[in-house]
Amino acid sequence: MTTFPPDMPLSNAGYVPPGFGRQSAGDDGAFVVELTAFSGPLDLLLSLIRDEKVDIYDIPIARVAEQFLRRIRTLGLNEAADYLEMAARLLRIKAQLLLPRGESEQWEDPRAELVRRLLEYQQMREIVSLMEHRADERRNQFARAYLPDQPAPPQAPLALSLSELLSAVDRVLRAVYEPNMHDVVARPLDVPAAIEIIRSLLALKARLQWTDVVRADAKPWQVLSALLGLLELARIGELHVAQPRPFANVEISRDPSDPASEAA
Amino acid sequence: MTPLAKLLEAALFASARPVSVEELSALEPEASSGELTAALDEVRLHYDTEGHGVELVEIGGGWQILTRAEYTEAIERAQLAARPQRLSAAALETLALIAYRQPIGRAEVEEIRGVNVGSVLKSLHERGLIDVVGRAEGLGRPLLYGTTPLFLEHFALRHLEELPRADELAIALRHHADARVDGIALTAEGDGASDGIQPG
Amino acid sequence: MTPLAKLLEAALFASARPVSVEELSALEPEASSGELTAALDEVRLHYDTEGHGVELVEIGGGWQILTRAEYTEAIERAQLAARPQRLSAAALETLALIAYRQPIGRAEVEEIRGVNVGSVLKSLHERGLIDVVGRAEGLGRPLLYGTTPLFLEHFALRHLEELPRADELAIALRHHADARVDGIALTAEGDGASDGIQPG
Repeated sequence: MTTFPPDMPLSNAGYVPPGFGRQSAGDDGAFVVELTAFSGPLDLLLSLIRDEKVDIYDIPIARVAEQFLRRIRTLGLNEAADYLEMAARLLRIKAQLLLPRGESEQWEDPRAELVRRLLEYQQMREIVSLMEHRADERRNQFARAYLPDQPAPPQAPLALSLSELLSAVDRVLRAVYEPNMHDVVARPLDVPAAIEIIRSLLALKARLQWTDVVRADAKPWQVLSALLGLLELARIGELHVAQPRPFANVEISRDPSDPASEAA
Repeated sequence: MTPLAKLLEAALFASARPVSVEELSALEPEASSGELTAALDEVRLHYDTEGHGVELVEIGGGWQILTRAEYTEAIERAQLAARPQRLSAAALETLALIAYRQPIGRAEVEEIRGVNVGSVLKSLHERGLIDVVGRAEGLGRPLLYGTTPLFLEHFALRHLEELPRADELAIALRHHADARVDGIALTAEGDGASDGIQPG
Repeated sequence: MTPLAKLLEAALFASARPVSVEELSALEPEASSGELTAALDEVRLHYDTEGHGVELVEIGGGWQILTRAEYTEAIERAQLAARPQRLSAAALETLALIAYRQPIGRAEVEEIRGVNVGSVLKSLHERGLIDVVGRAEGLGRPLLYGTTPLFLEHFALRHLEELPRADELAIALRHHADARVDGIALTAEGDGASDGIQPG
């Protein structure tokens, strides 16, 4: 159940459709308005949850995932990496919910992290509406616009010590010298490579964290490749994905049934 | 008005940005801080009671004279000044996170917003609403961002502490009736609060 | 003041240039030119008789509110005296890079710092701490920057070789342990991103 619908062009995950993120309706009218109605996948998801009138603490994932996929296709967002990543996440949760629970005491609801993220996102939206309100108030007042051309005043003495300069040198040079594996070339998903990376990491360590697999500054295509790779490996039973508590790092471990994990 | 109040008024008229109390006190080094506050009060009261088209407000870590909101439309219609463009939802969300979690790196913003924020950070930086305030430890020593005084100005805040604390949010929101969050349980309580965003 | 005089005051305050009577009439189409002139007179008189730091003057075919001349000197002095300026974290890191990597082009600085440094370079240049020292080979022959004699003077250095080598920095920094070295504190306040130099 973790496969994507065949018509979803995963290979273009880094591509953002033209018009996406535009601020005002252009010639294409309602379409653009619809697109910009959402500031990201969490926003779209929250709106779905509202429209479907479902309990945020008990999201019917199968239904919501299906709706989400349909909406991003209708909105032409199905090539935007951020939305695709959320789609993959929903499908992963759906798959996890289908797994047998085993002894229920240890069971962690796979939706927990998503709920946490939605609540956190919602809290941020509260702050945004508040800030928007204040910005609108301020926008309705003009500041003084005319400022006479003064001859450039002599500059105030500069407060800068040598140690401040040297610390700055230290900071920037460390940033330069530390290895930078940043890959700036946009490219389609590379799931086989991600699987290779995860396999070799798991050969080294019995347990991995999500952040071992995906660096904090990974490009969306890297995140997505790793995610799909993980899902595939979980599906064929090579590893086990779990989260100790909501919002914690995802833990990846060799499948308990895999004899290799006994040695670790 | 008293001579000190007149001097303050002149200085406030000469600036497009809020003027800090330090800068105002440099105008008249002899004046005590009590005298300064009294003179500011005098200007503010004069504007409020003598029927002026402008008012004195405390904002962005200083004081600023602004036109009264009721004249905005007429001024804009006469094309004598134009209101700035509103920030996009993406920009507002990013700013909200930076305001509450500063210093914060790009990765954390992206984690919470669920989208890439590279270009948003760039344009917020160009607009002077955020600045690089340091570097995180760790690989590549990623840049950390914080808000600027211009941010306070843009949102008519005197200081960052004026933003509601996370546990006050639901209450604060009720003051500004907003339809966006209806139908969904609010987040001020439950396990969300302890890790929730706090003003920085 | 009358409502029309208040509106005129707000409009004149918000306008970046002198405003003609015709333009002012667009503010209130109902008002006759006689009423407009009377309202302008009212503003002018109010400023002159109620003891204000500003005045209404006719200039370049229009009307404008200006700071009274007697205060301009004090205002300029105060802007200067307010506080010595500190470099923002952005300006400081850029200066550090230029000092250790000179001659260096803008593109290289931006690649390392990860943000646009145009305004920072401009303010460091205005400060006299850096200067253009040549042009690189290659497309567009970009400008190369280096530090100036004023830079050396500021740190009481005779020549650049007196700066510790990059690999000796840790030791050098220990000698300066008395100073604050956390990058974040350097920019906690000040003038924002638009300008690399800020009061501290």
